[in-house]
Amino acid sequence: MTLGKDTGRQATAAPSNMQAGVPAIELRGISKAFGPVQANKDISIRVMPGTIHGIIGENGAGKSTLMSILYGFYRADAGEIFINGRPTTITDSQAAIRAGIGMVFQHFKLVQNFTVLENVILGAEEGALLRPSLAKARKTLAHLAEEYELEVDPEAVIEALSVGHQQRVEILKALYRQADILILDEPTGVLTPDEADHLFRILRGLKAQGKTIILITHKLREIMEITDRVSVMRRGEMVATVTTSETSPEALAELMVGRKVLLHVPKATAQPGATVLDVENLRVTDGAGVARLKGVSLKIRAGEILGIAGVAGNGQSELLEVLGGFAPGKIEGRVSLSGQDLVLSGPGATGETRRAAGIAHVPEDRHHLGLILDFAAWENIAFGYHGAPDYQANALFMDNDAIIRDTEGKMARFDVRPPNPQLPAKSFSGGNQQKIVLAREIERNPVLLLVGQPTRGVDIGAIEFIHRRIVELRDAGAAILLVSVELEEILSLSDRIAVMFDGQIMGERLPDQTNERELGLLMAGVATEAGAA
Amino acid sequence: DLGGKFDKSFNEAAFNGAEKWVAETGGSYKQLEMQSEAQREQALRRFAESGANPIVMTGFAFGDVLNTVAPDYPDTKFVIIDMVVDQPNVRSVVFQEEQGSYLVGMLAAMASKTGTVGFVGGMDIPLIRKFECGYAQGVKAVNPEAKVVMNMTGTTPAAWNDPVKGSELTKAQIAQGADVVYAAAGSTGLGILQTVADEGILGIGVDSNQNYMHPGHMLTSMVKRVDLSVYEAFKDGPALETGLVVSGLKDEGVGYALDEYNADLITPEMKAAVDAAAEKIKAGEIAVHDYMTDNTCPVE
Amino acid sequence: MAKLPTWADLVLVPLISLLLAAVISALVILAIGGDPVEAVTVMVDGALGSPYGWGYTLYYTTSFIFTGLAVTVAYHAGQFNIGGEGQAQLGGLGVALVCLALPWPHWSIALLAASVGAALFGAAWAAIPAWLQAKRGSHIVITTIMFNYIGAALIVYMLVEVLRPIGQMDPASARFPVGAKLPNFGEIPGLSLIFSNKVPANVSFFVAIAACFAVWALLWRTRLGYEIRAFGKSESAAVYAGISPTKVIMLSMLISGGLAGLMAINNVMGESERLVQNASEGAGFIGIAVALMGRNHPFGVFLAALLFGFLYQGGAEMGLWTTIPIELRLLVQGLVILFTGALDTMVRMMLTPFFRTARGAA
Amino acid sequence: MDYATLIEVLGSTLRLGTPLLLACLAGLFSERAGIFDIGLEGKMLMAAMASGAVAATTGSAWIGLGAGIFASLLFAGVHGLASITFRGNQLISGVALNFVASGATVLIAQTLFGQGGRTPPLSGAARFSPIQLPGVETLAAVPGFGPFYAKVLSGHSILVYIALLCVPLTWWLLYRTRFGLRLRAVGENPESVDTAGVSVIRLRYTAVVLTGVLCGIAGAYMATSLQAGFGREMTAGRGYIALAALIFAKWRPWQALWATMLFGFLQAIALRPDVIEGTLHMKIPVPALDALPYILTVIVLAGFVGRAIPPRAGGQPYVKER
Ligand SMILES: Nc1ncnc2c1ncn2[C@@H]1O[C@H](COP(=O)(O)OP(=O)(O)OP(=O)(O)O)[C@@H](O)[C@H]1O
Ligand SMILES: Nc1ncnc2c1ncn2[C@@H]1O[C@H](COP(=O)(O)OP(=O)(O)OP(=O)(O)O)[C@@H](O)[C@H]1O
Ligand SMILES: [Mg+2]
Ligand SMILES: [Mg+2]
Repeated sequence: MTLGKDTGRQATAAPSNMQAGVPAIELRGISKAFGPVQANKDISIRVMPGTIHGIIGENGAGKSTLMSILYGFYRADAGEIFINGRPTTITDSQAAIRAGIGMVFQHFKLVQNFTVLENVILGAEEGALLRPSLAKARKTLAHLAEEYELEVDPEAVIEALSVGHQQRVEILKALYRQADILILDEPTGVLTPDEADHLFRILRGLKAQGKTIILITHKLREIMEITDRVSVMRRGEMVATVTTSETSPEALAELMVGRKVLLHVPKATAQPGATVLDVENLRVTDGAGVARLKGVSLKIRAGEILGIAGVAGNGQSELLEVLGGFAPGKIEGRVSLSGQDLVLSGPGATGETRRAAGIAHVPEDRHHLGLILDFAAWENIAFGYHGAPDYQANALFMDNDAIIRDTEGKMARFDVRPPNPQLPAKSFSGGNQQKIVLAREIERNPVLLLVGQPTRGVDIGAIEFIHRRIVELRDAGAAILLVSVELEEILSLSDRIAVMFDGQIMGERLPDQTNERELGLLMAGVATEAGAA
Repeated sequence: DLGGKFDKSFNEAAFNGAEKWVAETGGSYKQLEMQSEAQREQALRRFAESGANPIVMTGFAFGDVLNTVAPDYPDTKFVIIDMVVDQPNVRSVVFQEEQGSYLVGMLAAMASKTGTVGFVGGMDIPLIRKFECGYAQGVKAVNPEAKVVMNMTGTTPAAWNDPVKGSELTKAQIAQGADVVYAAAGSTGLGILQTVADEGILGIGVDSNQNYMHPGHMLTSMVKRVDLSVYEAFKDGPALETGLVVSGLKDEGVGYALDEYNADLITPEMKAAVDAAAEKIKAGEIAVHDYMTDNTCPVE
Repeated sequence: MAKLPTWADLVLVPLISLLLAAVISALVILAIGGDPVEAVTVMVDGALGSPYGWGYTLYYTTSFIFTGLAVTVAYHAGQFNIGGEGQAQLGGLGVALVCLALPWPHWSIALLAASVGAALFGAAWAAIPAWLQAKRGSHIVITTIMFNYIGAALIVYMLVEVLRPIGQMDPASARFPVGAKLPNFGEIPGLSLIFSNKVPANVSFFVAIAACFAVWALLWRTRLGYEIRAFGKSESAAVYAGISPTKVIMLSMLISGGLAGLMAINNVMGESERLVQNASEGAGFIGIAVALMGRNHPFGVFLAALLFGFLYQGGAEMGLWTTIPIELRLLVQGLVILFTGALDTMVRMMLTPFFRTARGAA
Repeated sequence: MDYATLIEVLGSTLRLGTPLLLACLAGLFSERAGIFDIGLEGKMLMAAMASGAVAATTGSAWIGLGAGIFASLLFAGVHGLASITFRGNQLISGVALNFVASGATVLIAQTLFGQGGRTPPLSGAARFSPIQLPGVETLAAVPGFGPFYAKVLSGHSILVYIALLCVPLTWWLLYRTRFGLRLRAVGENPESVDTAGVSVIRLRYTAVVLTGVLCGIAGAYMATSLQAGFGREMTAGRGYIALAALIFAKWRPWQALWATMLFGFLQAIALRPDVIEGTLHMKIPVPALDALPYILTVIVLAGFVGRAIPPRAGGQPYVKER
């Protein structure tokens, strides 16, 4: 099956290889370091042609790095690549494209103000003039659309397309370059369940045409659903490759995390008190006019953890931002804290006023929100609380010594290593960075704590520590709103669970009366009968 | 002044005067060009500090700083050209440019075929108005019907050094019918006279004899013997007499230039008429009004 | 790319950059038939060899401290203020208006009032670009450049049409009243033993030193300084922490503009004692070089300002006593900015292998 | 303002607008590729000096033009090195190069000719002389259009017509060719270009080279056409006005033509306060006219007349690895 003329790439037709049992892709001993971070360590993998091969691993395990090396976007420090049995040096993306590899990145690489057509032909033009290239691409796209359910308006401008459609453009780009090997990096992270289903149909169609597909994800469900074989990565290493039909989600999860899953946080039953947070019919429309929250209502009582589960991008971030006092866009609805209405927009809605009201916030993204990476640890401990009376020497100056002393105490209590207040935040590891944020937000005994992805990119030891601290704060009587994409975390920490989908609360469950399957359905926007119960 | 040493006009004249003195006496002198207004005082003090004597400065813009610097160096003699500074150790040299301008105005009127002549000045200050007024008087003396088109390049010292603007203004004047243009604008004049030559009309230079620049297109130049003043100052040395020196037609401090480059353009009749007028001015029979006495001009 | 030790980053990188600029300048001097050794000798002698030379060097230093601090404050807020030149010019207008307004009884009162005038006018000139950046996202680099030109035009207008005394030809204001005359180094008890009263360095030098301390305290000891630095490092994080972008951009730029404007007490009030056109002579731009060389720290700014003061006075002397044109100063200034501000990665890359071997050997 | 005066002013507009147009298109290539270039001014200045000097020594305007382009390319190369290869701050690099140009031009010209940083006046073949468009004589008589054709369109140097031709050429290159597509893409999202297997670095250097060439022509025009020789600081901020025009034009070629001609017109009438006074019946201070292009630019930047959205990747060096 060929589309258009063959541009003389190295790969020959896939079927012959399939019979010969030559892997479409083979990586041997790939290593890659980013400064101190060893993102890939001596990784080897074989992918047979005409199969869908899954790669799973936690955040930061090195999946994207590995695939970027295969695509020539990064250069490996060591290792070899074989394509269809032939040793291939992939120095840049051009070489990868010639070798028949196409890649759909986690963050799309599209030119926002170009049309679909322009994006598709970029780098694969027919000649020096655009007109013939565009004409050819238009025809080819029509073919592809028919063949693989990949319909997009070729004249549409990218920024006007939905995320799902943008992804299709990325796939089209790869197919237009006659890729036989297609790599998709976390394609469903940004998709609605409908869109994800559609994507999987496309992938099955591609597979049927003999294409080799590598699918990166950390969603076990998807792996089980669509892949033929699956490789597991952990902390830069490839820990196992198994046939999907011969494994189970539990086994994969254990491989992925390197221990028995479902860490049980020792936790007493909640003793909820009075309602602290009361959110009524909250609506947020962002600057581009897209509705992000579509009437969210929820309540949290003192001494209670409400977990919000959901696929990333369904409004959880916006909820945290509104409550944290820094959401852009138009905000409607009512939010009250211990009976006092909060100002939702305008100059009264800032991180400063929220903190004054007793709301602490451990943000989802510690690098872009929670910390100033270039600031010393002590300066980060004051971050957001730099106006606090105990940090002031007098009306004019801050009391830096007092902050440093406070930091030393916090570092000791939270076991931050190394316990050096003068070290810039960027030289701490992820787990220790998170502890600095947590120490700052928890130790002021907030009425309400907002926590987003508390253990993203954090090692196991630190996870346990962080979880324990959150539960302790609950037991001390704080109301806690926990947002996490990790269902296990939600299940083990929460006293109640609300599932968000498309800017709405799909339903509330109690952790001991539900399971991952049911929550997964809710997260996919499918209401279950249990909702009535 | 800010027009730059090689403006082929005012500053170059001063430079030439100094060079002449060097050539004749083998003496040495230091020179400095101003790049900005704020540097004047430092430069002046630096020269005084280094023991230079006398110190000659060209251009009215030194007036104010000289007033403050001169008293600090009572043993140093200063010479300022184009400005009166009333200090015991300062010689002020001013020229009766209206007289020379009157003469070139007459020549312009006589050479003009269209009856319209132009004047492009540098910075819009009374000094340049004085040029213009003398010029206009000369033009009207020959042809009362003649039209004088007048433009100033700007209001700041940058106007001495804007050939592009000079060129554009000249083009505009040509469009209004001018076929002789008098450039009294420092380095800006380079642009003016270049355009004059490009467009095939006649130009009049200023301060130095600029006739050689575009032979055939230079009607004449209104020479102002700044070089002589500088030369004399240097020759007199530290012993020079201070006070006000007014230089005009009488002592040949101003005049019009006639040389091999413009000989073909000045007919004997023209020369006779102008020379006669010059005599009359010297004799006081023709009084050329000096704009700076009352900031008005009798002719438009 | 391996990281350099902090001290190397702070000290070595600017020094190497300076060295590179010096080497290139020396080559240029050779190419134009000059003698680099003679040039340096004349510069050192003219700028540092006599109290007279020091009087000018410190005079320039004073101006450069103000404009360097101005760039520094804005830099910490993540704003690149190229408008120091225009703000300094406007500061001059403020000084002139204040000084000419009253027959000031004593210089100290006049200085106080003129400082307020200078800072206010300078700040006002920074205010519009700052507001446009904060509220409308207009790129502050472009707007401040535009305001330099608009400012220059405004000064011309004021000098030609408003401030020029009747009968005066050059576009300049009248002389300030004697009561507004700042004591120069020759008139300050103690210093007068060294300096003659003909030097332009004046009391505003001490104001500049005070400004260094004030800026240091502001940036590293006050809440506003903390907010400025946090915002400059990460806008998104600053917003999370409740820091208002509008407030930080506005205040940092107003302070920056005020500091640039303040330099007018040195050149306009302290030296020329009247407002002339282009009074700041490019000092606003030199502030960029000074801030970059000084690594955006007030102490570094002080040292860099001293260096540029030397370069300016020495350059003037060089232009006077050698055949090398004074424009060499501009070249050096440009090269320093280029190497410290744009080619710093190159300089670091040059240094890295050195440190690697040094560490490997140890 | 009568028709004859208008014609006169429009002629000036074209002459004064040409260097702005060339510099503006120069900036367009650079910024469309994601490289901010504040150094247009410096490149023009260098080119003006080099072309003035070389035209004076060789007596050929064309060789002068070549020298101008070469000098401008040299500076463009340094800017490229700083902002592409060494990922430095593009704004600072531009500012720095402007200072270097200010100093270097005078130093070199003074060393070569000893005329106070000026190059000797050019005449004859050392300058680009005006050329008459065909049919001027016959058409000049046509009322209305005739004078316009003869006095506004005709009678400029070849460089003016080259500049005008550059507008459709740029448009065509940008929107109709593979190179243009990639250039626009690299300024919006360099990753998209990189992952498509096209070298970001090569594209950006190409853009910087085009910028150098156009600035070179602009500078040469100043010294060998508009003027007869180089004078210190002769570009007088035109590089910045071109930058302003580029924003005004929202980074598009045809709009760049109109914007630069508007600014050229403002410069032309600023030369003629008498005309303005006659037309508006009030005196407008010349400084106000001088400041007008800058004020207009600020208004545009403020987004009061439509938003000016620069290329998205503008000013950021392309770094693959965090
Ligand atoms: N360009 C880069 N520069 C520096 N470090 C990087 C870079 N890209 C990735 N890393 C680091 O390399 C490690 C592996 O990252 P990678 O993106 O490959 O992980 P991942 O498995 O794809 O994670 P995720 O599920 O979050 O996408 C992480 O520690 C990350 O911080
Ligand atoms: N995106 C990033 N930007 C800057 N530095 C980073 C980034 N990601 C990781 N680092 C730094 O790289 C180093 C390793 O980070 P990483 O999060 O992988 O640590 P870790 O080994 O997982 O530690 P921990 O077990 O505490 O999570 C740390 O110094 C960290 O600060
Ligand atoms: Mg990834
Ligand atoms: Mg980690």
